[in-house]
Parts: sequence; structure tokens; C-alpha cells
Amino acid sequence: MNRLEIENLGISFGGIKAVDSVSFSAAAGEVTSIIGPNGAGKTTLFNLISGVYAADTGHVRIEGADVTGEPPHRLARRGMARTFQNLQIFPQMTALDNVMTGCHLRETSNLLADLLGLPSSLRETAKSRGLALSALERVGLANLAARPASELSYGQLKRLEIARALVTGCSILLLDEPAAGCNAVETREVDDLIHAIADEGVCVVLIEHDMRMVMRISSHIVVLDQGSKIAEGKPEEIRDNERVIAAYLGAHGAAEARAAHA
Amino acid sequence: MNPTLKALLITLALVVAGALIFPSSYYFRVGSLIWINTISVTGIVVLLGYVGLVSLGHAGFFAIGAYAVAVLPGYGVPSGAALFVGAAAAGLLAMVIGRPILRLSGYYLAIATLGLGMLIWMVLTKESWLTGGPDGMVVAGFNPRHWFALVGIKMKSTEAWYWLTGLVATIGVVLAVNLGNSPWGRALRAVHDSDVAASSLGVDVARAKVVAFAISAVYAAVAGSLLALANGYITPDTAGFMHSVEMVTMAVLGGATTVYGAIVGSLILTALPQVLTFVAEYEHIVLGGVMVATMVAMRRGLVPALGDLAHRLAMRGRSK
Amino acid sequence: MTLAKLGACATALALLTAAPALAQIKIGASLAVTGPASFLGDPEAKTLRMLVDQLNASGGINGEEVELVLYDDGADPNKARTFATRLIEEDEVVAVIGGSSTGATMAMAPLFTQAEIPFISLAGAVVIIDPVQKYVFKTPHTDKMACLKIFEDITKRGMSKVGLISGTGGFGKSMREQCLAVAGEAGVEIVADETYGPGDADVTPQLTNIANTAGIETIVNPGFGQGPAVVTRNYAQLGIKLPFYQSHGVASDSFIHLAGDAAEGVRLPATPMLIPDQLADSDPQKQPVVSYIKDYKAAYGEAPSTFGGYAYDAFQMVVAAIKAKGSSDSNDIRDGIEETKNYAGVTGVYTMSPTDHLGLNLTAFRMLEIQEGGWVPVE
Amino acid sequence: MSELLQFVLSGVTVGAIYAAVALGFTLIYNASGVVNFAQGEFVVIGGMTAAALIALGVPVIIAAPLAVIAGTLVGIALYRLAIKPAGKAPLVSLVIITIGASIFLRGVMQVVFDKQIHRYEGFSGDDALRFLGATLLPQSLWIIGGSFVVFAALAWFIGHTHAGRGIRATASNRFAAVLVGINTGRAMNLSFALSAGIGALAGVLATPVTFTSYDAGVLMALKGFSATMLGGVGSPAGALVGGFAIGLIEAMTAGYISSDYKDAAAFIVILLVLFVMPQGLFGRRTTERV
Repeated sequence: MNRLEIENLGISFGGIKAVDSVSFSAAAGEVTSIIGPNGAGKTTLFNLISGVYAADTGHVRIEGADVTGEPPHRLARRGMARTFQNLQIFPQMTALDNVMTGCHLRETSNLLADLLGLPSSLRETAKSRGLALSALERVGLANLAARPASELSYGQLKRLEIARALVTGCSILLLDEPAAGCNAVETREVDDLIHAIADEGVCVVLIEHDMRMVMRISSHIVVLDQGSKIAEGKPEEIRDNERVIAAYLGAHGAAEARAAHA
Repeated sequence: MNPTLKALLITLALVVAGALIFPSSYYFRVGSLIWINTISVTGIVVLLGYVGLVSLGHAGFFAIGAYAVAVLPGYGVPSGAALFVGAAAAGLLAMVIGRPILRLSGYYLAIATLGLGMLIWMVLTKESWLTGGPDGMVVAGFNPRHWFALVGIKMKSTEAWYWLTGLVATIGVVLAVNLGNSPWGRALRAVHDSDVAASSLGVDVARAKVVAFAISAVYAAVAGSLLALANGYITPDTAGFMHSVEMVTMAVLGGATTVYGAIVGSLILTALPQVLTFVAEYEHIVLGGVMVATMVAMRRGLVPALGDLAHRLAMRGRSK
Repeated sequence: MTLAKLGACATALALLTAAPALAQIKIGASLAVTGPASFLGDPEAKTLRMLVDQLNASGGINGEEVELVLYDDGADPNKARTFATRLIEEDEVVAVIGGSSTGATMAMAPLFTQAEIPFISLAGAVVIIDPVQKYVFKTPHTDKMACLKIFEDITKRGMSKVGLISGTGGFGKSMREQCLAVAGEAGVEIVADETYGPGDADVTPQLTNIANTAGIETIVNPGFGQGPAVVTRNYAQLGIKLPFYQSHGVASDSFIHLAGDAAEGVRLPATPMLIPDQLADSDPQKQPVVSYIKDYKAAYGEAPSTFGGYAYDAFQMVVAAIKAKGSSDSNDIRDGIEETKNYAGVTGVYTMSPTDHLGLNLTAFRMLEIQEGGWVPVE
Repeated sequence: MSELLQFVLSGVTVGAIYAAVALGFTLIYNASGVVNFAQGEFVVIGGMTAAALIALGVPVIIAAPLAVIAGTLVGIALYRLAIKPAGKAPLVSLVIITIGASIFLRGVMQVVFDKQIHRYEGFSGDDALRFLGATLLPQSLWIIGGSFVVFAALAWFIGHTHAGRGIRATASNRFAAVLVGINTGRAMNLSFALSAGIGALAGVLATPVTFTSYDAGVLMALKGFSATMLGGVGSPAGALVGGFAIGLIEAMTAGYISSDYKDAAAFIVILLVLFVMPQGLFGRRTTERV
């Protein structure tokens, strides 16, 4: 049984099938990548999996349990966390507070304790602060902890979102273009980070445009085009799949793929 | 400094400073109105500043508190207990009605809260057997000077009201600051910035909104009770649309993201009409003009804008 | 920083509220000059300003000049109470006129009682003077008196089944309740009871229901502002032929102007101010009514309303009390007002007593009918 | 039967006024995303200006267009002085700016005009029309006709003219509109001018029935806003339906249930509709992009 199983998932917007009956599964400790040209429906698929959109068809299963239609906060309780293609940070908070918010499900103080500032509430906050600082450390943003998130660069915010997702203690992590806006060095760091996360046993699902990165770290690749799955397999299988190269990569991409292969 | 301690010291210092410089009961009266408004506006800060929800109907909750202390003593409930009953009733109503209403967003939320406030206003206006109707009703005498007299402090009623409302406002401000820096507060502020991200982190957005709505309703009700008791008379206009707008305006003018904005906003909009009595004919023009100009020039409100200014000056000073 | 601002603000307040020390006698007022009750407060404020100017031009009272300290409470009891505190503490007035609305009056009254300052309200409700409070007076007739006057006329015409259509504002609501309360003793029966909002543009559904009520003989419309004019127009539009009564709330020429031809035949209880030319020369109210109207027209270019008349009488009684007592001490003025006997004002002839702080009876009302766009007494 | 007809006619008369006010809300919202709480003041400016001119002896046929022009100018001034400088302010700031503007305008009107209630004669006289036992003022036909003409003109303007398409494009994506060469500043100016003109026209048409005074705008704005939101903000058809629906609900409640709670009935219906249809009756259902 795979940790995350997607079966015939689909949704239409105004008669257009944005995601059409997509199925795949992702295992714990592995990186599963979803690739495809712009508008292929990758992010929509993420929104379906994470409960942001309600699917028209199909099922999502976590550890065999059908969680289709559950709202995002319930899925979070089941161990799912995600980052966003169009950043969804909390710009009015500091970087640290952003990450501390990720500790929400670990925090157990009640509303009254929070209002009165009781020791139980203060303890929770201190605990979350510790966790958040180490997560920031891990993504290389510890020195920016006190800065308002709105002052961080795009690449930094991408990593801030990863840190925020990590502190939830997730077992399934959906990453939507985590390396966008990063330079080569930073991309390499993100790459290592994703590897390390997967090695801890987290089921990582990745959307990424950087083909070198995808080929390097994925155990399994799912290719979408116009909402449908057109191929699925190990990196080398995808790399050599003529249909993918023709339909998805095109002439320019084919050259790039060969370069990556070399 | 610990934000709780900071809030406590600043608010208390303001209360004491007022008491030291006010030359007469009239100033104490205006002062207590400022503190009463601070209480209800702090509730708006929790709702609007923390969670980002606009309510154009909070005067309804305010009036529930006000009429609780007006009506219940007639049925044998002491004023102090009536205040708590009013606050609980407002909080409960907010929780019940909050679920369906808070699913709405933007202007739809605005009309729904406005409608809620109007419905409360209508009930208070029509059911005159209970509320005295549009002309209002007398609120049974309650004078905090007797409390102060118990501990040996003698003062005039207006001064006693000033101290009582100042202390309650201080408590309200401190609680809001506590909340803001707590686990719940982070969840609320996360909803403000991105409800999608917040829910992906496990925050039950609908519940968070209802909680903030209820908290702010309780603040409004407590403020309403205090105003009714201080005035000794209450009319349904306390539930009116313009009063709801006034609360939100105070919060936004001062800076809705911080409790200090609530204090500054209440101070300005409570004192301004008193200052403008010499141009009574033009009061509306000035008031409307101030609202527009402040929002255009300082979108985030006075306190954050002044904070930015101070920050920039400090930076420039450092670079020299 | 905030502290400094508060200090600066307080200083500004102090500077702005500090009054010049020239005046000898300070009289305060808090009126609804703006807001929903501005058609009450506006003429009241104009009247007071005019009277103070006149008085000072003629040498003041007992040689002392009078200063009017007037605030606009917008009919908001909360504001009114603050202004009451201000009048007492800052302005140190010796007497106060105002409270255009019942709510504002009731919020202020306890403060003036405590400060022992005489307070003459210009609002309608009977609760202001019943029970009697030592320092609280009022000049307008009560809404209860208006109901009785109307019902008296109805029974005189041999009718008894009445339909009520009242505004939901303070005036209409309060008068409606008084009318319901006194209907029995006045020998009439309320067979229909409808309401409308102060800003409503059309009340034909309510009037249709009233007109369709079995046995109905006449309709009474307590309310003020534009509502009664809308009701009157709809009444004509529906072609209802029953006798129609308005209240003293619309006793002004602007009602005839707004309601137009539809107002023909409408009756209402009003003060003699509407019929100065038709008053007998022997009528004690003739002289004050004629001179008030003349002066007001000269000052503002428009006719005064009944509501301005309430302020006129209140001010004249305060002045008379100061003159009679030869003192501007608040308690002396209070005593003086309470001792008012047969003061012929523009509203009525007042005789106050320790048990009656209004001093008017039903004779103060004249029943008028609108005929050919003018007011005609029917008695 | 004649009873029901009378209630319907009452509801339609009042509803047409609400609809006309709501159409003004719709246009500004479409161009700028702002719900303009000063819309009621445009109505009053129209009514008060017409009343003042007619009182001076100016014939209606001249006074009415002048009143509409006065409203239009105020609308442009509102945009230039308050909305444009605010830029991309959050919703709550815009609410306060427009409410501040409405308080300001009320203050100005109190000084420029007066605090009296005004009215002038209906365009086709004040004698009621009668049929099937029910009655209707000829002015009601003017109002009803006016709101439909405004609706039709608005729909045509937005859908079929260059300037109207500019407004629509500006509304959906101001940045993209700039890129394809649309003068968004002009589109915004135009929508505020037109919207204020519509409001003033509503005032000119309605004043013989509703009367007007400097502070009548609050109620107009409340009713118009309610109608707009019931119909679904941004939809001209929604504004029209919302306006008539609220007018009819009020009249039916007053006629058949309780005149005391007719205003409450309107709000209860709005709340119930929004619980089921969070975007109103005709509002666009949007999917959040994340």
C-alpha cells in the first residue's frame, strides 16, 4: 500500500477538463515528480489532492483511507503539507512567525489560556519557536528569522514555505516549484534538502520545471499534458519516452533533455 | 520588552496621564468615552486586524451588551451580572450566526453583517414593551464611585467612570495582545494573510473566523454595557449602522493591525467632534474629509504609518 | 508619542472651549441641529440665537448680557450627555434649554438634577415630566394630549372606530402608544394599527389594509418628518374618503407644501402659531405669536415652525424667571420657572406648579383643518 | 385581488428606485472593484439640485439634465480626489473612504442647500392612475421606465461600445488592459461619471414620490447596497432583479404580514439567499487561484 494514492482524479472549469482522470501513487521515502508544460494541470492537480478544490471525479487515499473531499485542514491532520506555486506566505508576519504558524497542529493550549497569557500558552509558544528556528536553520534562513516576510526575496520565500510545511511534521509533502527563482547554488541546496526530507521517510510529491533537478532527484515521474497523464515511470524511462519528448518537451526541450542525459 | 508588559504599561500610563492632566469632570467624561470606544474597537482589531474580516454590524453586539444592563435589572439581575450575561449572549449569537455568515467574503460579508446589525436594531426599535422603543430606556443607577469608596478612595462619578473604563480597556488591550502572540493568535493572523495556506497547515479557517467574530462581539458587548451604565440611558441608535461604521473607522484610522491603533483611533474620533463644536455647521465636512484624507495618505492607519516614519528616521539617523 | 498627542489634544480642547469672560448670564442648549431630528433642532436653535440677540440689543436682563452656549447633539443621547457635562462643568451655565428628542432629554436630565440646574426640554414624551423631577421642565404638549385632542374631535363628529398609521421613529411610536393607552377613556376604538419607516416612499399597502378594515370611520397618523406627507399623498392616491387626522408633529406650512392638494381636509391639533391672523385680538397669545413670526421671518427669511415655538417659550420663561427673582442663581431660576403663572407664549398659556412642570392643558391645542392650502380653526 | 395588485404596484414603484440606485453601484464596482457607499449622495444631489432649480422657476425639462450633470461632476471629483489617490487600497479602506466621502458630501449639501425636506410636482402631474381597483402615480411609471432604460443602456454600453469594453477590460485586469492600449484612467473616470449620473437621474425621477433632504442618501445607499448584493455585485441584471425583489418583499410583508417588520423581512431574505448562494442571485462564481 502506497502512502498516497490518486485514482481517476478530475475536475472541469466551465466545460474544460483541467484535470482528466489522473491516477498515480507515491510511496514513502521517495520523490515523485509531476511534470508537464504550462497549463498541463499540475497545480490544479495539487489543489485537488490537498483539498483546495473539490474533485468532480475520482479518489484520493492516504494510507489506504479514502480522504476525497476532506477540507485542507483535515488533510493536514492526516499528515499532508504543501507549498504553493504562487507564494502563499503570511506577509505581515516575520519569517519566524510564518514558520511558527506551521506548528499549529502541535500546539495544545486553549483559547482562554491564550487570551490570559497563561503559562501553558507561553510554553507552547516557546516550544514552537524552538522548532521553527531549527526549521529555518535547515532551509538556510535562520539569519532572517526576525525580518518581516514581505522583505524576503522570491527564492527565500520558496524556502520559507518549505520550512513552514516541514514543522507540521508532515508525512506527505507536496512541493510546487520549490526551486523557482533560485540561482544554481540555491537550486542545488533545495535539491539536497528534498533528498534529505525523502530520506527521513516523507512521501514527497514535486512539481518542478527544472528538468535537471527532476531527473536527479525523482524516483518516479508522472507526465501531464492538457490535463491528462501521458506517461509515467522512472526518470530514465521518461527521458527516453518519445511521446513525452515529442508532445511535451518539443524541439527545444528535446535538446535540453539530451544535454541532461549526456 | 515582553509585549504583554509593554501593552499593560503603555495603556495604564495613558489612563493615569489622562487623570493627571484633565482639569474637569467634562474631560473625565470624554476620557471615559474614549476608553469605552477603545474596548469595542479593540474587538474590531481582533476581527479586522488579526483575521481580516470586515463587520458593518458590530453595533448590534454593542447594543446587546447595552440593553442587557438596561433590561435585566428589571427582572432582578444585578447590573454586574447583567454585563456578563450580555457579553455571553453576544458571544453566543456571534458563534451561531457566524458559521453561515463568515463563509461569505468581501462585500457579501459586509452586507450580511450589516443586515445582522440592522435586524438587532429593528428588534430594539419595535419591541418597545421590552426596550422602550426608539426613545430608549432608563438604565438603573450604577455608580462605580461606591466601589472606589469601599477601598477608601473618594471621587466624583465621572472620575470613577473614567478609572473603571480605563481599567477595563487596559484589560481588554492586554488580552488582545496576549492573543496576538499566542498559538491561536498566529492561526488567526495566518487566516488574515492567506486562508489557503493557513488551512494547509491545519488551521480550521471557518472555526478561526467564528472564534474571532465571537471574541470581538464580546468586546463590543462589554463596551456597550459600560456605556449604558455610564449614561444611565440608552436608545436603539447604539445598534445603528453609523455606529458600526464608526467602530470600524476608529480601528482603521488608528491602524487596525495593532491595539495601539484602537486607542489612537478612539481618541481622535471621540475627541474630534468635541473640538469641532465651534464649527458645528461644518462638522460633517471635516469629519468626512479626515476619514478620506487619512485613508488616502495612510492606508494602514496612523500608528503603523507613524511607526514606519519613526523607523525611517532612525535608519537615516544611523546612516549619517 | 501617544501621550504627547493626548496632552496636545487636551490642550486644544481647553483652548477651544474656554469662553470669553464677557457674558454675565450663560444659558446652555443642546439641540438636534443636524441628524434625523434636525427639523426640530434647526428652528429651535435659530429661535434661541434670535432671541438672545434681541435681548442683548435691548440691554439684556437686569442690565446683564446673556450668552448662549449651544451644542448640536444630533439627537444622540450619548453626545447629549457629554454636552450636558460640558455645559455644567466647562461653560458653567445657569439654565439649560433643550434636548430636541426624548432620548437626549432623558440622558441629560439626571446630570442637571444632580448639578441643580433648571432644564427645560423641548421634547414630546410624557415621561419627561411624569413623574415630576425638581429641575426638569418642558414646553411642548405631550403626545398624550395630542391623542386626547384628536379623539375629542372624533367623538364630537360622532365617530369612534379609528385606524392608526404611525411612523416608527420616536415621535410616532411614542404617540401611537399613548393613543392606544387613552383610546378607551376617550371613547374610541382602535380597529387598525399599521406603521411605516421614517424614509418610506410608499405606504399604500398599509393604507389599503386600513381602508379595508370593517367598520373603520377615520384614520389618525402620528408621525413627523416626511412620512406623514407621503401617507397623505398615498391616502389621496388611493382615493380614501374617510376623515383624516395628522398630529402636531407636522404642524407647519411645509407639510401643506409637501402634501399638496392631498392635504385638503386634513385635521390636526396645533398651536395658534399657524393661524396668527385668525386669532381674536383679545387672545392673549395673539401678540407673542405675531411678533415671533414677524421677527423670525425678518431674521431668517422663512416662517418659524411650531418646534421653534417650543424654544421661544422655554427661553422666555427662563428670562421671566431671572427678571422676577432678580437673580441668575440656578436655584432661583428654577423656583421662578416653577412659579410661572399665566405666561401667554406662542405654544399656549403656561401655569407651572410643583406638581406640573409642563403647565399646559388641552386648551393649548387648537383643532385646525387644511382648506385651500391654508389653516382654518374648526372650533 | 385589487389588494394584491396594489401591493405589487407599491413594491414595483419602490423597487424601481432601489434598482436605479443599485445600477449605479454596479457600474462603479465593475470598473474599479469599489462598492461606493457615497452612491446615495448622488441620488440626493440629483434630487436637491432639481428641487432647488425648480423652486427658482426653472422648467423641469432644463432642471433635470442640469441636476444629472451636477451629479456627474461630483462623481468625477470623487474619483479624482478620493478613489484614484487611494490606489489599490484594501476593501475596508475603500469602504471607509466612500463612507467618509458620503459624510463629507452630506455636510456640503447641508451648507449649500438646507435641512428642509423638498419635493416638486411629478412630471406628468400627481393625479393617480386607476385600474382594476388599484392605483399608481404617473411618476411611478417614469421611475420604472427610467430604471429599465438605464439598465438597457448600461448593458448595451458595457457590451457593445469601445468605451464600455474598456471599462470591462479595466475591471477584469487593469494591468492587462494597459498592455493592450486601453486608457484605464479614462475608463475609471467614465464609470464614476456615468454611475453618478445614473444616481442623480434616479434622484431626479424619484423625488416627487420619495421627497428628498440632505441626509436622505444614507437610506438610499443602504437599500441600493442591499439590492446590489442580493442580485450579485457587478451584474446589471442582478441589480435590477435585486431592486425589484426588495421593493416587492417590503410591500408584501407590509401588506400581508406586519408593516413593523417589513424592512427586517428584506434583510432576512438577503441573508438566507447569501447562505445558499454566497455570490448573490446573479453573481459570478469565482474559483480561487492558488
